[in-house]
Amino acid sequence: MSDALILVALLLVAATATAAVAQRDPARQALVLSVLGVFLAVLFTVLQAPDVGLSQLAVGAALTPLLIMLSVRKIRRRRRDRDGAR
Amino acid sequence: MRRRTTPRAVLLATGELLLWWGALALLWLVLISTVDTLERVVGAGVAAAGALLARAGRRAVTWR
Amino acid sequence: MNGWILAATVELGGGGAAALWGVTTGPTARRVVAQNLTTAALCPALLLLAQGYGRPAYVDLALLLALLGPVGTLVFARLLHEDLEGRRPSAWGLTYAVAGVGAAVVIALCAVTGPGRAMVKLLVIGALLIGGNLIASRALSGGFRGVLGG
Amino acid sequence: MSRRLRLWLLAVGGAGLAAVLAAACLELPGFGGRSHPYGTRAVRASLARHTANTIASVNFDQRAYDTLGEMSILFAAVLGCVVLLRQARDEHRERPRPAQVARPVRRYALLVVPAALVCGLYIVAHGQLSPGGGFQGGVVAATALHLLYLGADYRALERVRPLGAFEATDALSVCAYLVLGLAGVLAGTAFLANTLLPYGTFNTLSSGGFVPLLNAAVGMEVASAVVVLLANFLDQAVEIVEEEAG
Repeated sequence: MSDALILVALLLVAATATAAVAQRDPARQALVLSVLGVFLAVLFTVLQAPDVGLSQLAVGAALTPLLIMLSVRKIRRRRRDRDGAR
Repeated sequence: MRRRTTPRAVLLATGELLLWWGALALLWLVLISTVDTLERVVGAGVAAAGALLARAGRRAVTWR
Repeated sequence: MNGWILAATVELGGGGAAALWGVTTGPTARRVVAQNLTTAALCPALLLLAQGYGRPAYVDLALLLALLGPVGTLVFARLLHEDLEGRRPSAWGLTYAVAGVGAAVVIALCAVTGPGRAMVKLLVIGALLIGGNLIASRALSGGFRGVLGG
Repeated sequence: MSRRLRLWLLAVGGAGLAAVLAAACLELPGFGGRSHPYGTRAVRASLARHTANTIASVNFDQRAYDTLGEMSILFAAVLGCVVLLRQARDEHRERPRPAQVARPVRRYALLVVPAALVCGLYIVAHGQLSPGGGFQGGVVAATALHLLYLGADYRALERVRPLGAFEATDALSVCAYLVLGLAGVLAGTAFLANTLLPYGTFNTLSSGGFVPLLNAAVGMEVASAVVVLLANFLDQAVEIVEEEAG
């Protein structure tokens, strides 16, 4: 039974990680990445490593998306300002 | 921009802080597993920090 | 063999696969909604796992997800609101269905736990999860319309 | 360096890594066996020092020196970010515009900010008892603060965030970790040796000797480091703009 659970969690993580790499747009990548963070946390819990799961959850749920999206916003704004200046 | 502190304002501020402190101390008691004196002391301190942050946050948002 | 773990497996497999499908395909508006529902779908799975393994300490993971999952969605709602303009991404039927599953799981676990502080903790997690999700859905469907630049 | 040479270098390095990994794999114990030599010893050591969470005991007692390294990596990384993201000469600051956020979202943010702070501090304080610890709790507490940006605007966040104090706390908590380590040296044992304080009653907040104190130091360090890091990102994303036609 627990083998099936580990299998499901592993498959989800592998599929989501592949999908995150395959995305081209950084904003969409951040979306997939935040979902990947939650799946990873579940995988760590299933493997009886709740400490690592908590770290993953704390970093992956809100902090990483915020950092990525702030960088995306800065770049977009810069591009818009440049286009506006021309 | 300093507001004049009237007794009424002080009373309101104290009430808000106490309300938050009570709610957050209850939250702490819910989170922990075993209750002893040190837990209560630490919880009271943490709840006080949370209450101060709650009031600071509310004032920062509504004050324009 | 443990009924709780079986339920968690079903929840993880079903909810996870649906979330993965939603977040990797379609327009950005739909992906954001799928990201929001991932939290709501997987937090009950974490609660079920904690019960299935018989380790109350694992409940902290669900608590953290219930707290931070909606915050993550707010990040996207705020910083992507230009992309979402005029789209009003929402799936209220699905949102309420997932919230109902979460509520059912929390109630079932409360019934097993029995009255006490552990039960109140479960209820707090449930309230944070469902409230956070509804607010995050609200934020996605036009909660940040007055936000310009900042 | 030509492209060909770089590829060769990559191939040599990759082959070396593969050989080392393969050699290590051959020496591994069988998967899923019953013998866990390191695990048994770590659990025994953590129980001897009355630390309920073995992971905390490994992180802050048996391998506290490694944690010092990780902590300084975070410190150095945040320092690097502060230097890289500073306001350059051809940039100026604009006042962030106030934002009109829907009322339920704002109320949710105001309610959850203190609750998340309490949860974060709970995870820091109970690091030696239940899953969690300084890093996890510190990140949660720092994230809580930024709900004010998400639920209101950047000016609201700036009002409750004395950045200088957070920068000072960041440095001070790294020093606190070092001082706690040096206390062992002064007392005649070893650097970061957990022998000074009584180990306390098992499964209570004061158990584990130095572990809760080191946890608190790491928690403060991580929380203020994350706040400083996000402050620099937010400044760049919201306030700092380049001068036109430089």
